[in-house]
Amino acid sequence: MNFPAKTKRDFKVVGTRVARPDGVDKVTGRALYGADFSVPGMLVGRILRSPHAHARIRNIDASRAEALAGVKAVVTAADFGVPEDAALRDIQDNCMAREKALYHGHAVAAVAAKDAETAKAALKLIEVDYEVLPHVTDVDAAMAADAPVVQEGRADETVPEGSGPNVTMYTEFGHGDLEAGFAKADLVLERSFKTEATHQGYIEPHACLATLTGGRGELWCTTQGQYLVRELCAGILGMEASQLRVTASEIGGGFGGKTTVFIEPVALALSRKSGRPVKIVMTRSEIFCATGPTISSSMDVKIGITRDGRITAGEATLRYQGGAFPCETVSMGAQAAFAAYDLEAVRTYGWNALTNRPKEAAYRAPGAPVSIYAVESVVDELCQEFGLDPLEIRLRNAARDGTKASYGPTFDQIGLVATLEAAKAHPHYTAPLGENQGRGLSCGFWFNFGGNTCVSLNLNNDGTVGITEGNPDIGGSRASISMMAAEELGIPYDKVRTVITDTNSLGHNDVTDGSRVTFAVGLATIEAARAAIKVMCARVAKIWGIDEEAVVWEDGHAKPSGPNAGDFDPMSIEEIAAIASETGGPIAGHHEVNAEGAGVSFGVHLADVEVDPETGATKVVRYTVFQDAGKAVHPDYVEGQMQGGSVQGIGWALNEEYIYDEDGRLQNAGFLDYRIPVASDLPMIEPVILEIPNPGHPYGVRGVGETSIVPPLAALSNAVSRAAGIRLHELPMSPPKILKAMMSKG
Amino acid sequence: MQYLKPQSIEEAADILSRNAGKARILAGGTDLLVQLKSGMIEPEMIVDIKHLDGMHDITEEDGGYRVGAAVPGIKLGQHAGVKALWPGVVEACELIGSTQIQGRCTMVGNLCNGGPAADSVPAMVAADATVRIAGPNGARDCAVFDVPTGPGKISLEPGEFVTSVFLPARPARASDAYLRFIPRTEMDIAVASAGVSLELGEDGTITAARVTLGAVGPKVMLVENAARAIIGTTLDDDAAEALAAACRDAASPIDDKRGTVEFRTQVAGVLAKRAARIAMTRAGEK
Amino acid sequence: MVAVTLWGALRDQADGQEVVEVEASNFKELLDALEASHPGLKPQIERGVSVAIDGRVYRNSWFTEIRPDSEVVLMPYMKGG
Amino acid sequence: MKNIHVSTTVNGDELEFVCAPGETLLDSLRDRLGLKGAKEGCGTGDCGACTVEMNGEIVCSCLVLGAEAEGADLRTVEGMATGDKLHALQRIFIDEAALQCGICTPGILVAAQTLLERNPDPSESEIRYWLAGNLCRCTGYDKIVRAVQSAAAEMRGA
Repeated sequence: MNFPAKTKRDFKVVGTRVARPDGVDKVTGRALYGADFSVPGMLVGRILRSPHAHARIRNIDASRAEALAGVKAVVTAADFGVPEDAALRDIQDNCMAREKALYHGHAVAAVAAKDAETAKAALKLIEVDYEVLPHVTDVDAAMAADAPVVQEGRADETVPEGSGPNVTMYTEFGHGDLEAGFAKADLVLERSFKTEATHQGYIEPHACLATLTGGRGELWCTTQGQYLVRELCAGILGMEASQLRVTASEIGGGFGGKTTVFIEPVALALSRKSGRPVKIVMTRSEIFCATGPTISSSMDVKIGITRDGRITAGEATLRYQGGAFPCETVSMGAQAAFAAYDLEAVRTYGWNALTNRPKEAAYRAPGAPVSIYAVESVVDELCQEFGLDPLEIRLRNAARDGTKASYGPTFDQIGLVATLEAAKAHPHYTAPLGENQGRGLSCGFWFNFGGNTCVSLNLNNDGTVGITEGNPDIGGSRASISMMAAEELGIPYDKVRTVITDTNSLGHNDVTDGSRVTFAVGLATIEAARAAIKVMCARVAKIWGIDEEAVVWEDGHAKPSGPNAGDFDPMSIEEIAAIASETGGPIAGHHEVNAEGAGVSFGVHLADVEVDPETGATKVVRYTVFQDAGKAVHPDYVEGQMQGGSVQGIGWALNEEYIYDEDGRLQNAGFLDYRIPVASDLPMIEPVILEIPNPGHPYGVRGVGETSIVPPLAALSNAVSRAAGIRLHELPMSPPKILKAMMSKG
Repeated sequence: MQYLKPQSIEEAADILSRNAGKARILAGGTDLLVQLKSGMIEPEMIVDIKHLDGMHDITEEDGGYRVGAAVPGIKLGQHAGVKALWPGVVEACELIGSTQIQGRCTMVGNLCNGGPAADSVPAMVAADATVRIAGPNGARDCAVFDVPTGPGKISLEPGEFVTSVFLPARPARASDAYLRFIPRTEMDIAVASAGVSLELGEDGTITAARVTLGAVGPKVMLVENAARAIIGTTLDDDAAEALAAACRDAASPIDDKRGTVEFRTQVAGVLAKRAARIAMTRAGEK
Repeated sequence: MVAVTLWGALRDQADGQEVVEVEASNFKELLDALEASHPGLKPQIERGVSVAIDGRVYRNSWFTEIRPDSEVVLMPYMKGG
Repeated sequence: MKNIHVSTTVNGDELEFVCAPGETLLDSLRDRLGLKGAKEGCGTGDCGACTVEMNGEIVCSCLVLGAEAEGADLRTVEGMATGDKLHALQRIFIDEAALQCGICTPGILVAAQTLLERNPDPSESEIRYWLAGNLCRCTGYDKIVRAVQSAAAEMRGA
């Protein structure tokens, strides 16, 4: 689809900063999140988790737990079937360990009891006979030929013979003659990097309330996609989709982490067994141990540059681990690594290895932050070696319209150069720095997706409009959807109300992920509005006794298309709605689409940091984000995505990490020691939105949600390097690492 | 589990001594509830002492201040008198947790939890503070330094509990300071910390000092060599460096998720040096 | 005929070729033709592939038109956060 | 003794409830009194989503026993608006997009309300440190800090 004509229109509603429709509920405490819903007769579900990183489950004896007064059901893997589909089987096995506990915190059994105290007591009565096995949590160790085997036989056909037993996939991207490219360089740098796993860190715990009796199920849960939850749960429990209705609660953050299931199938199984509604709410410690953090990595990057700053070739080898189940995130990391550059010769190689860690879930631009961090660090180091301006060098080598992307296709309209130019022109770039301060720069990239979307738009009798859509609103999307409907219909924003519905009320909607909602749901909303407009114009044509084509829609009114069409007073949407019954019945529009053509997005971040020379503590003192957002439908929420993603990236760069001990147990499963940034850690995050229209959307919208987490990792590493005179090649750059590097430099 | 609200200190001591190991004191509750929730402790009774006489009071005594066991951090910070006399103790207490935690947490709880990284403890030890302990045999006083004995361990006998902290009087030109290192700016447990209390003579040289370290050993450390390094000096660069070196020598930390031996040792010296400078400035301004 | 660029790891499954030519006028025909001419690609196609047509990425829409002169690049099926 | 009877004041209303001895105030508010505005994000006092005001000080209600509410004066997010009229903080949080997912919002609003009652003109740094115990993962705090500043200015009549 192409919508060139519409992208330059004058918008009336789109681009304004209206109040979000769910705002009042959320500031008064009325909004209902996952844990806020209860029903009479509800039981409390609790999950028993493996204390071991890797252990064969010889036997589970739950008889004493079942005998405890108040316990209504106990389930283990034996209460589930074995799905044929490997991906579904992995998701189920991650929810409840089958033969082996594959990581510390892996679920092995669950109970439903009359209250939390009883459930807790029951868990202690379940006897699990474990045979503890050797484990591996580090990605390099897991790649080795003699590593403890996490799962047998999970390598796909891409894995070369002779690879270690935990390697599940290999991939490779790129073009051109690397050898010739490196030969042209005046300097070739090769560096190795390591990054630790991070967690999305949403503040709302996973929570669900399940009822499954008589073969019919009702599930209330916090999720980024109720349709996916239905599909996965129905598959795992052997139900037909029609028999399970899933309603998404308000969602307290997801960032990719709520795009799968962890507790929902367990709650349904407990309900099926007990015949009662079952509520499960995860504790924070369970969330860290047993939901889906992102990958950890080990990477080698080699880049060649001429003395005057032309990058001649780039090569990267990425080794990711995504936990105890096969994970393909490295493939996205490998495609994204060099996306910001126009290169004659480029190659990326990606490997994934199994480890005794929880199954990775998506986290904002999955795979891209770490590979781009490694590339942007080496580019910066090359600039330092030759005394080149890091922004000029990026401009000089930037991917632009017509560049053959490092992952294959040729870019059409992209905004990287414009974004870099905006950074160059911004006062931040030339502002003076204080003592012990340094400035870092990094580019970032994300693909953005579209996907399956349904929107239903109904005209009410008073001329107001109701919209039903199926994507949980994480960051204000109900507002942007209402805005696009109002824009298209030519009516005020407050005449439109958007609700997010359950799985029974619309066709399949893909998950709220991949920065897709404003793009894809917006597109479907605009099409649904156009469908309704068509109906309204047809009704008016009948009233006026003229052809449908002779009626046009403008500013919320049907009008004759010109003098030849006849002399009629325009009819407003209210007037048309009021007589809908008389003119043929209720008026609605709907649209169902697999939206494609989301349009990639680039960002450039500038970070100033100050490093304490005696302690290695890093303070971010100034931060500016430049990002191509396409048309910014609601600028406040576009800025919010840019600021929020940046701060997640800052946390990743400085302090967030999964810390496992020698026994493979997670040491920091709480917000005390998994250190996400707090308000006092940060300066204001200045957002600069660039609006380079996406030709694939009627209003030029691009996804904006993910790109912003990508650049902070290298921007901060590059800034620290310039502030402290040392370069780290690992994340997070926690103070002990920085101080050690400074001290060994002397 | 039972929730008990004894009506007197004697009754509380009686409950505690009859239920040794089964009863836990609730004052601020910020550690107790976390331990309860995680299943780390499973007491049969919780003994709430907040409402007992004097628990919420800050009173002048012999030129110093007696601070009740249930006085939360935020109240200490609002007390102009304590703040003027022992600013380092107050700033240490105010570093315990967030604003929300400040509304509940107490110095006594911080001390009796036995954590080697407790923020208020090095500052109290630098201040040579004492605690008053109630027990089945009546009250006794004890130096704060002697309360913790190791990680999670304290010297109190069964049935005993702390009812107040006493911060002593001090001469005119004297002050204190406390600094800790955390990776973020708030919300973390100290990776290393240092308290310094000092007194200045007429000529501006240091006549007395106490230097303490936290989070670099199984319990708070009183580093006498560090104090010696600055007594008789004006805290010139050499003296400050000697103080830092003495602290590094004394530190015997462990490697864990919060920091390395190397980092903690180095930073303990840096913090002691910086805290000494702050205390020096404060004392000089008096 | 459409020239389809394969990503590196697929080349081993397609006799080492970087670009393969197949007869196809849309995404579905492309997949079918690739499976028929290079059976080694089947496992990856089953796991999921996207296709970039003239620079724009399509995740799975079968009837997306491909013109003979289109730039066609195969990509792994991707997910976001 | 099994459950404990508690008489307390919540948002100006005298209320009574019964709670278990080890039950947190957060659970009592949510499950006994039906006030679900305070959220449990961590249960260990590290996230601030459960923030309420108790006798004039903000606390993490997950670190207070329900039994301790006896005789206390509590304020929660549900008490901030007057009838249909939102508190300035609430209104400005919506107008300035200071929330995305909204799960941290009730705790932040309660904490900010107490701050502004005590300090009508806090600096950016004072706001950031006061709110350091309220984790937000969506916004990067920028718009939250600005909204508190705007509300402070409006409340001062500036």
